[in-house]
Amino acid sequence: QEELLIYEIGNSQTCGVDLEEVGEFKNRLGGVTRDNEIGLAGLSEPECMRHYTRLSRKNYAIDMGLYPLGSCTMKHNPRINEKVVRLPGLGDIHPLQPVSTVQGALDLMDTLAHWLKTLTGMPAVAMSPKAGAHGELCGVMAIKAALDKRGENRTVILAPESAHGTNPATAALCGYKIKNIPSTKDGRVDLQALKDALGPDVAGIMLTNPNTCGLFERDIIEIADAVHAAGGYFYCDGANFNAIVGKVRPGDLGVDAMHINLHKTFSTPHGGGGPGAGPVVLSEALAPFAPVPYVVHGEDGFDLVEHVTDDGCSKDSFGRMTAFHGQMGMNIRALAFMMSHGTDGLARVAEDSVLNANYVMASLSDVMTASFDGPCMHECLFDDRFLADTGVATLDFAKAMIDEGYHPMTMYFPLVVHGAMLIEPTESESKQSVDQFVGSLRHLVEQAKSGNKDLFSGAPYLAPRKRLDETRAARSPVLRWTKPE
Amino acid sequence: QEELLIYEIGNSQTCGVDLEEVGEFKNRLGGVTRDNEIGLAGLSEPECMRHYTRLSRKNYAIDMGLYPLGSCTMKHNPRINEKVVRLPGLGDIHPLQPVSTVQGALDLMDTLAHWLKTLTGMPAVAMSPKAGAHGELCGVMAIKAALDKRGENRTVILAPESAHGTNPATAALCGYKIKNIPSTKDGRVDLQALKDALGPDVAGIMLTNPNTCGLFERDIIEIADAVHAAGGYFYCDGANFNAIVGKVRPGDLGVDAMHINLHKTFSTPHGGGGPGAGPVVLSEALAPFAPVPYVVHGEDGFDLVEHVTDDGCSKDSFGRMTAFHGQMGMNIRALAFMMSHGTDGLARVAEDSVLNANYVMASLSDVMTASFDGPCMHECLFDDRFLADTGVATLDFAKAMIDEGYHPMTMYFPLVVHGAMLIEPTESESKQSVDQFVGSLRHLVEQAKSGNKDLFSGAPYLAPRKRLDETRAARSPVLRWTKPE
Amino acid sequence: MRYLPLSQTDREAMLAKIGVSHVNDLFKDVPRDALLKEHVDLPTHMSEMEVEREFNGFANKNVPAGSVPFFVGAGAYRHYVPSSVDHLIQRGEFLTAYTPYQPEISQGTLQALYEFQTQVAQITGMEVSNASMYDGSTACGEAVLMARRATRKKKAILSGTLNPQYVEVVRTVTKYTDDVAVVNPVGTYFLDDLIAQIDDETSCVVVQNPDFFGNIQDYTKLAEAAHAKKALLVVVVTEVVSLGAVRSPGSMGADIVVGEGQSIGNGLTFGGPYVGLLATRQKFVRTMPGRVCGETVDADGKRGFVLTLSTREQHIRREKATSNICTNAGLCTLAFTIHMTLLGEKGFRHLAQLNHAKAVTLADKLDAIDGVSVLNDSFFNEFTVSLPMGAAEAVERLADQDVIAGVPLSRLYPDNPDMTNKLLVAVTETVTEDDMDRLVAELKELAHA
Amino acid sequence: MRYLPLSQTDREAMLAKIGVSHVNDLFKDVPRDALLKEHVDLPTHMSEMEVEREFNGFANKNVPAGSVPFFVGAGAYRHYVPSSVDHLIQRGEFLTAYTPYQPEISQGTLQALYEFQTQVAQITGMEVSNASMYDGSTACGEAVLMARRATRKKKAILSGTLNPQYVEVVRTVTKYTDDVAVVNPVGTYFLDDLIAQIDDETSCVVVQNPDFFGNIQDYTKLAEAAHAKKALLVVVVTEVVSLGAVRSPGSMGADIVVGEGQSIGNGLTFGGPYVGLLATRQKFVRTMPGRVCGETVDADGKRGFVLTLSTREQHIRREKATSNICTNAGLCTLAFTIHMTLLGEKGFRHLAQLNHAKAVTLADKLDAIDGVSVLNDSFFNEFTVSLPMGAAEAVERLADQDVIAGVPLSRLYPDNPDMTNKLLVAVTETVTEDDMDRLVAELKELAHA
Repeated sequence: QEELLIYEIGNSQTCGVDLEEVGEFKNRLGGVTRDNEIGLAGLSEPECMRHYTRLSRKNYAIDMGLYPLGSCTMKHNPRINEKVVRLPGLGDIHPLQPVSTVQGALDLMDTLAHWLKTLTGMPAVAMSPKAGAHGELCGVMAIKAALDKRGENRTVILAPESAHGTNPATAALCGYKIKNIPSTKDGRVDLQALKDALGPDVAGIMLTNPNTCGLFERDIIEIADAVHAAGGYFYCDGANFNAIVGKVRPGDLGVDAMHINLHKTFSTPHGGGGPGAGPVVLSEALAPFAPVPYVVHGEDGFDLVEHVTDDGCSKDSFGRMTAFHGQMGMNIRALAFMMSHGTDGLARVAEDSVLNANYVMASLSDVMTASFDGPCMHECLFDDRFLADTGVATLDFAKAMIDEGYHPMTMYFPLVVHGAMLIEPTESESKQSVDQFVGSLRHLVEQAKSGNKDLFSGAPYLAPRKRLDETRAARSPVLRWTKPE
Repeated sequence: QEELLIYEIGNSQTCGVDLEEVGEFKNRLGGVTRDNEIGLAGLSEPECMRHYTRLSRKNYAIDMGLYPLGSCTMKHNPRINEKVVRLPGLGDIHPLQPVSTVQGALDLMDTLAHWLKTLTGMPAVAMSPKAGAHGELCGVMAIKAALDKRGENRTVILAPESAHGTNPATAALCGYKIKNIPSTKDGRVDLQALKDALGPDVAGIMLTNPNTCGLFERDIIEIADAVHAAGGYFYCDGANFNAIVGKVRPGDLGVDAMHINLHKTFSTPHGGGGPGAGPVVLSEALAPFAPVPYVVHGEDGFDLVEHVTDDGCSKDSFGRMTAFHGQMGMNIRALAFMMSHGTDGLARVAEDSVLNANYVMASLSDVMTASFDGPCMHECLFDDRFLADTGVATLDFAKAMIDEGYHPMTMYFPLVVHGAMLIEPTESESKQSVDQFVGSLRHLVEQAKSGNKDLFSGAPYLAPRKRLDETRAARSPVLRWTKPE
Repeated sequence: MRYLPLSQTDREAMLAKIGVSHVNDLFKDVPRDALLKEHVDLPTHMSEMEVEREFNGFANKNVPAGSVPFFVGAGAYRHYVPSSVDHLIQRGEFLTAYTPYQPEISQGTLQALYEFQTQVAQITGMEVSNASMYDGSTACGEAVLMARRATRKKKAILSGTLNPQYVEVVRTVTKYTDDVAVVNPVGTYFLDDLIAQIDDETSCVVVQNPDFFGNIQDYTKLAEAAHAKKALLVVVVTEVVSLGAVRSPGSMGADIVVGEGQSIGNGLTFGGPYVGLLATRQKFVRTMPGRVCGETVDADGKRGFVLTLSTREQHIRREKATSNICTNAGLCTLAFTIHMTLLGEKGFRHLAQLNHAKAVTLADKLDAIDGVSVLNDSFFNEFTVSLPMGAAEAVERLADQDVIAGVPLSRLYPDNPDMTNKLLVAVTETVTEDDMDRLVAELKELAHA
Repeated sequence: MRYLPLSQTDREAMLAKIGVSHVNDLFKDVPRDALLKEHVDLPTHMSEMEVEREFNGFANKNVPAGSVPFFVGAGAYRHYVPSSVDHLIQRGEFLTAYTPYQPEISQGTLQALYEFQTQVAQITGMEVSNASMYDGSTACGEAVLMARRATRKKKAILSGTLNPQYVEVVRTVTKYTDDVAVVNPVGTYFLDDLIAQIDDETSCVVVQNPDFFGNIQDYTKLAEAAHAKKALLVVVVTEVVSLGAVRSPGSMGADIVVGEGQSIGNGLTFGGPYVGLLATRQKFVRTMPGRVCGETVDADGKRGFVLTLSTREQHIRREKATSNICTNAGLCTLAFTIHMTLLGEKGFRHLAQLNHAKAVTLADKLDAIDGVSVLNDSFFNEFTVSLPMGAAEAVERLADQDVIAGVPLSRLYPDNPDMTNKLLVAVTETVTEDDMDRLVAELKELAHA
C-alpha cells in the first residue's frame, strides 16, 4: 500500500540503464568539472517499473471513471492519437532540421491551422502558444501591438466577475489594469454595466463564452459591437469551446482573438497537469501582429517564417513566444481527434456534451440547487443552498464523492455564486455512466439531508489518503526530499 | 468497485469502431448467410477503455509486486521487448509471404536458435512448439520416432514422483505408460530405484532439473548414462532452466531433449496465462526427427523447410506440430532479453536467482520448515510442519499473504512433501524487496503461532473479492453469460 | 545490468546470511565438470539502444504487409486492430500477471475470460467455449482427441478441403491414439462420399467453413449423417470474421467448433502467437481440453469468477488428463475480447460485410483478366484463382514489384500438380481500391508478357 | 462514431427528461443567425485506419532523425529514452488524470512531482524547484519576471551567448514590464564587460552554460558581482545532460536556474511538448512562478503530498499572481523523473561522460579536415565549427546525401554575416562511429569540391 520515495528505495550505485563503455578521451570541459556527488537515487529497471506502476494506481483518471471537473473538459483520450504521435516520422524529428526534411510536419501544422480557422470562422491562427494561458498572453499581446500600431495607449481590460483567474493575470503581464464587470441575475455579463465601462481607455474585453457559469452569453454580438465601437478588441477565452464546436463559429460573434485549449476540446491528454497547447485564432484586425514562427506556403513546398523582419509578412509581429514552433505533439493528437470526428462528429461532440450537462441538471435540480435557469451549455452550475442547515460544507460534500468512486466536480468556482459546484460530464460519457453518477449524487444529498454528517466530515475514507493537511504544507513548505541527518 | 459484464453495460447497437461504408455488391456467400442475431454486446471506445482498465486493476501482477510462484519464474518483463515486437517489419509480416520478403524474420529465428543451442550445448533445436507442454510433446514424439526408426516398441516412460503433471499427460498422448520413480530423503531421484526400473521396455525418462523441489539432481550424469545404457532417451523438463542458464549446459549432462519455456527463463510475459513458447533442443540422436518447419541456410539466403519429404533433411521428421512457424512474437521478445543480458548477464541471472532463493531460505528457516537441506537452486521448498497445531491450513496461510500485498507462492506442489510451499523470487527482485517479503512471512508465521486464526481463515480480506467458492463453480459450471429470462 | 537489482554489496551481505563465501558454493550439487568455467561463446550484454538497433536490422530485411498491396491469407488475416486494444493488453496488470490461480486477485483476467468464452460461444453458435488453445491448428488436433474421449471411438474423417497444415497437425498429434483418414480428393467436397465413409467406428468428421479454398458450405446434412452414427461433427473456422456473415457451425449441428481467432485483436507476427478457439455443447464440457473460467460467488455472496473443472487437467489427473495443454493464449484472448467488444454485434457484422464486399469486388476484377479465372462457387473474403502460369513464380515476380499477391497453393501442396497454377487470394478491410488496381495491373502485365 | 457513447435512443430519452424536443432547443441562447445551419466545410468522420493512413502520409514526408547520421542540437537533443519510460507515462492513471487538485486521489502524480522537484534541485545545485514550466525558453522569461518581483528592480542583462530564441522570448514576455539589454557582441562572453553593466537598477543577469555556442564557463565571479549589486544571477541550461559532468550553477552562486529538460525522458517531436525547469533558493520560494508540490500529512498522520503555495497563483491572486502560467508540463515531467530514476547518480554521470567523449572524438575528426575548424575553447556535447562555405548551403547539400549535419547559425542569426559559415554540431550517445565517419567523409567531399 505505502510506496516510498525513490530516495528511500534506491541509491547512488544502482542503475537501470546500460550504456556503452566510455573509452579514453581528452576532457574538453574547460576545467568546470563536476566533482561532488549530485545525490541522485537510481533504481534498476524492474524496481522502477514497479515504483511508478504502484504510484500510478494512487491516481484517479478518466480511464477509471467520470471526471466531472467543470471548465476542464475531461473527456476520453483516444489511443490512436498516442500511436501516431510516436511514429518516427513525427516523434523523431528536430525543430531545426532543414525545412526540406520536415515537409510533412509543416503540412500537418498547416492542415491543423486550416481546421481551426474553419471551425472558428477566423482568418488566421497563431500556433505556437503552449497552453491556454500562453494563448491568452498571445491574444492580449496582439491587441496591445495593434493598439500601439494605431498609436493608442489604452490601459484597461474589462473582464466579468466570473472570469478565469488567468484572464486578469495575463492582462497584468501586458501592463493592463483589470476592471470587473458585474453579472446579471441570470448569470450573464451586465450589458449596460459593460457599456458604461467602455471608453477611450479600454483596450478590450476578455470574455469567456460559453461563460464559466456554463451559459451562453446571449448578448455576445451586441457586446462585441459595443467594444468595437469603443475602439477596443474582443478577446474570447476559448476554454469552453467544447460546447459549441461545429455548431457556432466565434468569428460570427465578433471575436478578435480566442485561444483554443487543444487539451480540452480536442482531447490531447491532461497528463496530470499538462502539457497543453493553446493556439490562438485571430481576426483580420489582429492577424498581422501574430507571433513568429508560422508556416507559409513557399516556392518549394512549405516554409517557416522564424524571424520578425523589417518588411514582409512578419513586420508587425509582436515577436516570439517560445523557442521552436509550439506543441507539435499536441497538434498531432488534436488533428487526429478532429479527423476522427470530422465536421459531422464535431458538431455531435458539442450537442452530446450539452445534452449530457442538461441531463445532469434536469436529473438533479429537484434535490440540488441550480444557480441559474437552463438550458446550460456543456456544464451545469449548482450552489450550496441545498446544503443549508445540513452542516455539510461544499468541500465535505465534494470529498464524499471520492468515496462514491468519483472525482469531485469543480468547487468554489466561478466566484459569482456561493459554494459553486460546476459539473461537466463531457460527450464521452454514456447515459448509463451519467445515470450512475446522478444516482451517487442523489444518494449523497439524501445522506446530507438526513443528518449523516460523519459521511462527509471525514471523507474521503476509501482513498489512498485521508484528508491532507494543506495548511501545514503551505505554512512551512517542504518541497523536496533531503537526506535525513 | 464493482464492474459489470460487457453484456450488462453494452448492447447490440453500440459500436466502438468506425468502418468504411459498404457499397453495393452481389452477395457470393452461396446462400449460407447468417440471419439471426449473434447476441454480441458492443461498447463505445471510451466505455471499453474504462471497462478493461477497471478490470485490470483487479489483478495482481509482477509490475505490482514480488510474485513468488515456484516453478513459474515470474520475473521482470522488459518493455523494450514489447516495443521491438511491434515494429512493422516484425509484427506486420505474414507467415506465408514469399520467403524473399521475410529474410529478416528467418535470420532472427536462426539467431535465436544459435543462442539456444549455445546456451544448452545442444546441436539442434525445434522452434515451433508453442508452449512448455507442447515442447514436451515434441520431445517425446522425437524419442518415439527415433525408437520407431530403430524398430523398437518400448512402452514405458519413467518419471519421478515430483514431476510436473504435464510430463505424464504428455507421455500418455504418445501412448506411453508412466512408471513413477520414488525420491530419496534428500529430495532427489532414487538412483537405485531408477536403475531397477530400467529395461528394454523403457523408452526414456522425463526428469526436471533442477527438480521441482528446487534441487539440482546430483546424480544426473549417472542417470543419463544409465538411461542411455538401457537404450532409452533422456527428456529433461526445462521449466527450471533459469537456475542454471549460462552456468551449466544440459548438453554436458547427457540430455537428449529439453524444452525451454521462453516465457519463464527469457521473460516473454505470461499475460494472464499465455501465450508461451517452448522450443526444444535436441541431441544428435534425436535431431533428425525434429518437426517441420525449420529455417535452413539456402542458396539465396535463409529458407524454410516446410514439408516432410521422402528424402532430404526432413525425411525422418515426425511431422508438423502447428500451422505456420511457431511463436514468433515470443521468439522476438526472448531474443531481445538474451541480447540485453549477453553471455555475462545470463550467467548472472542464474546466480542472482539462486542467491535470492537461498537468501529467502536462510531468512525463513528458523520459523518455517524447509523440506530439504540447501543449497537450493532458484526456488526453495517449505512444507507445513511449522503450521502443525496452529489450526492454520496451508491454503489459509497462502491466502493471508494476499492481505500482506503478495501473490501466494505455489502451494501443494510438488506432491512429495506435505503442504508444499514453493517460493521462487527470481533474479529481478532487489534485496530490499526480498527482505520485505521475508518480513511479511515472518509476521504471518508469528500470527499463526500466536493463535490469531481469524487472520487466516477468512483471508483475503483486502482483495477485490473474498474467498471464492470453487466447489460451486465446478459442481454446476456456469461458463458463459446468458440473457436473463 | 539494468534488469538485475542486486548490487555487489547486496550479494555479499546475502552470501554472508546464507553462510557461504561465493555464489558458486550454491552450485555445489552440480557435477564438478559440468559447471562452466567461463561464459558460453555469445555476445556480452548490450544497451537497450543497441538491442533496438539489432531488431531494426532484422525488421528492415522484411517487407511489412502494410507497406504494399497485400493479399495473403490461408489461415492468418491482416485486419485493422484498434490502438486501444494494444494499449489495454499492455497494461502491466494484464501483461505481467500469471495464470489466474488465485482468483481473489485475478478477477480482471478471469472476468475477461468469461466474456471471451461468451463471445466465442455466441459467434460459433455453441453453448460453451474454453478459455482458448494455442492456435487454430492445435485446437483442431485437440478437437479430434476430444471426440475420441467423448465417443470412445477413434476413427477420424477429415475433409479434403481442410487446411493442409491443420491436416498435418491432426495427423501428428493423433499419431499414437487415433486413426485419421482424409477423404475426398484434395480441394473437393463431395457430401455423399464423406457420408459414405462414416461408420460405427467413426469418432468425428472434420470440415472447414469457409473451406481452405474459400468455398462456403452448409454442413447440416453432414451433421445429421454423423449423428446417425453417433459421430461428432467438428467444424473448423480459420477466418472468424466470416462468422459475422456466414451461418454459424452451431446452427448446422456442429458438436465441436474450433477456430483460429487471430483475425480479431491480433496482428500477423509471422504466424504466432495466435489464439485457438474451441467451443462445444454443454454435455461435452467435461471432455473439453484446456482451461475454463466459470462463475461463482465469494464469501460475501458477490459474483466472481474462477478457473474451474480443473479435475480434467494434468495437475490433478496427470496421465489421465483431457490434454497436456497447460499454458493457453491468455493475452491474445484478451486482445480478441477487447476488439470484439469494440465491434459488438453491429461492428462485427459490418466488418464481415465490408470484407465480403471487397472480396467480391476484387474477384470480379480478376475474373475479367484474360486467362485468369476465379474458381469458387461461393466465398467470403478469400478465393482461389487460376493463373495462366505457375502461381509461385507469379507471386515471386509480383513481390519484386512490391505487390504480395497471395499464397501459391503449390507452397502447401508441393507434390500436387493440380495446384501449380492456383493462387489463394485474401481481401480484408485493409485493402484499398488502389491496392486492388495495382494487383490487377501487375497480373495483367504478367499474364500477357 | 466510436468516441460518442450516446445512442439515438439515449438521446431521445434524455431530451424527454430535460423537457425539450430537439437538441437545438438547448442552444436557444445562441443568437439565431450564429447557430450554423449546416456543418462547416471540413471532411466528415474517418475510421481509425484512415486516420492512421493520413498520419503515415505526413510522417513519410519527414526524415526521422534516427534514420540518418544526425547532429542537430541548439536547445533540443536526441537522446535514447528507455522504453519503460514511455510505457509508464502511457498508463491511463498518469496519462488521463487532471492536475492533482484533489490530493487524496492524486498521490501518484504528486509523489512523482516531489521526486522531480528533488531531482531538479539536485542536478542544478539549488535548494528548491517548481513542478515545471512549458519549456526552457518560457522558463527563462519567467525567471526574468521573477527576478523583478524578488528584487523590485526591472533591468535585466542578457549575455550575448544566450540562445537567441530565448533572448527573443524574454524580450516578448517582458515587453511591458522590464528593461532588457543584451550585452557583449553576439557569440562572445567578456566577463568584465558584463560586470560593468550591472548597476543598482539591475534585477538579474542571464547567462547560459554550456552557452549557445557550446562553450563552458565558470560564472562564480559573475555571481559575486551581481550579488554585490543585489542583482540575481540566472543561469540557463538547455542541455541538462551536461549537469552530469559540468559544475552545477548552484555551486557557482546562481539564484535562479532555468533549463530545458527535454533531453531526459522526452523525444524531439519537432520542438514540443518539452519540459521547462526552474529551480531557485528557498528564500525566493514565494516569488517563484508555477505549480509546486509539497509534503504534508493526512488526517491519520501519514505522509502525503499536495500542490501548495497556491496563494501565489492566479486562481487566488488573479492579476497579482506571480505568473499567468496554469497548465505545466506534467506528463513530460513524469517522463523526466522516470528516466532520471533509471539513470540515477551513476547512469546520469556515465551518460554525460559518454556524450562528452563522443563529442570530443568528432571534434577532433572535424578539426582535422582541411578548411574546417572547431572554434570552441571548451564544450560538452556541442560545438561550433567554421566551414569553408556557407553553412546553410552545406547543411542542405548534406541533407541530400542523408546526413543532417547540424544547425547553420545563419538560421538563428539571419542578419549576422559573422555567422554565415558557422555550423553548430551536437553529438549525443545515439551517434555511432559510422555516423561520425559519414559526416566527416561528406564534409570533406563538400569542402574540397
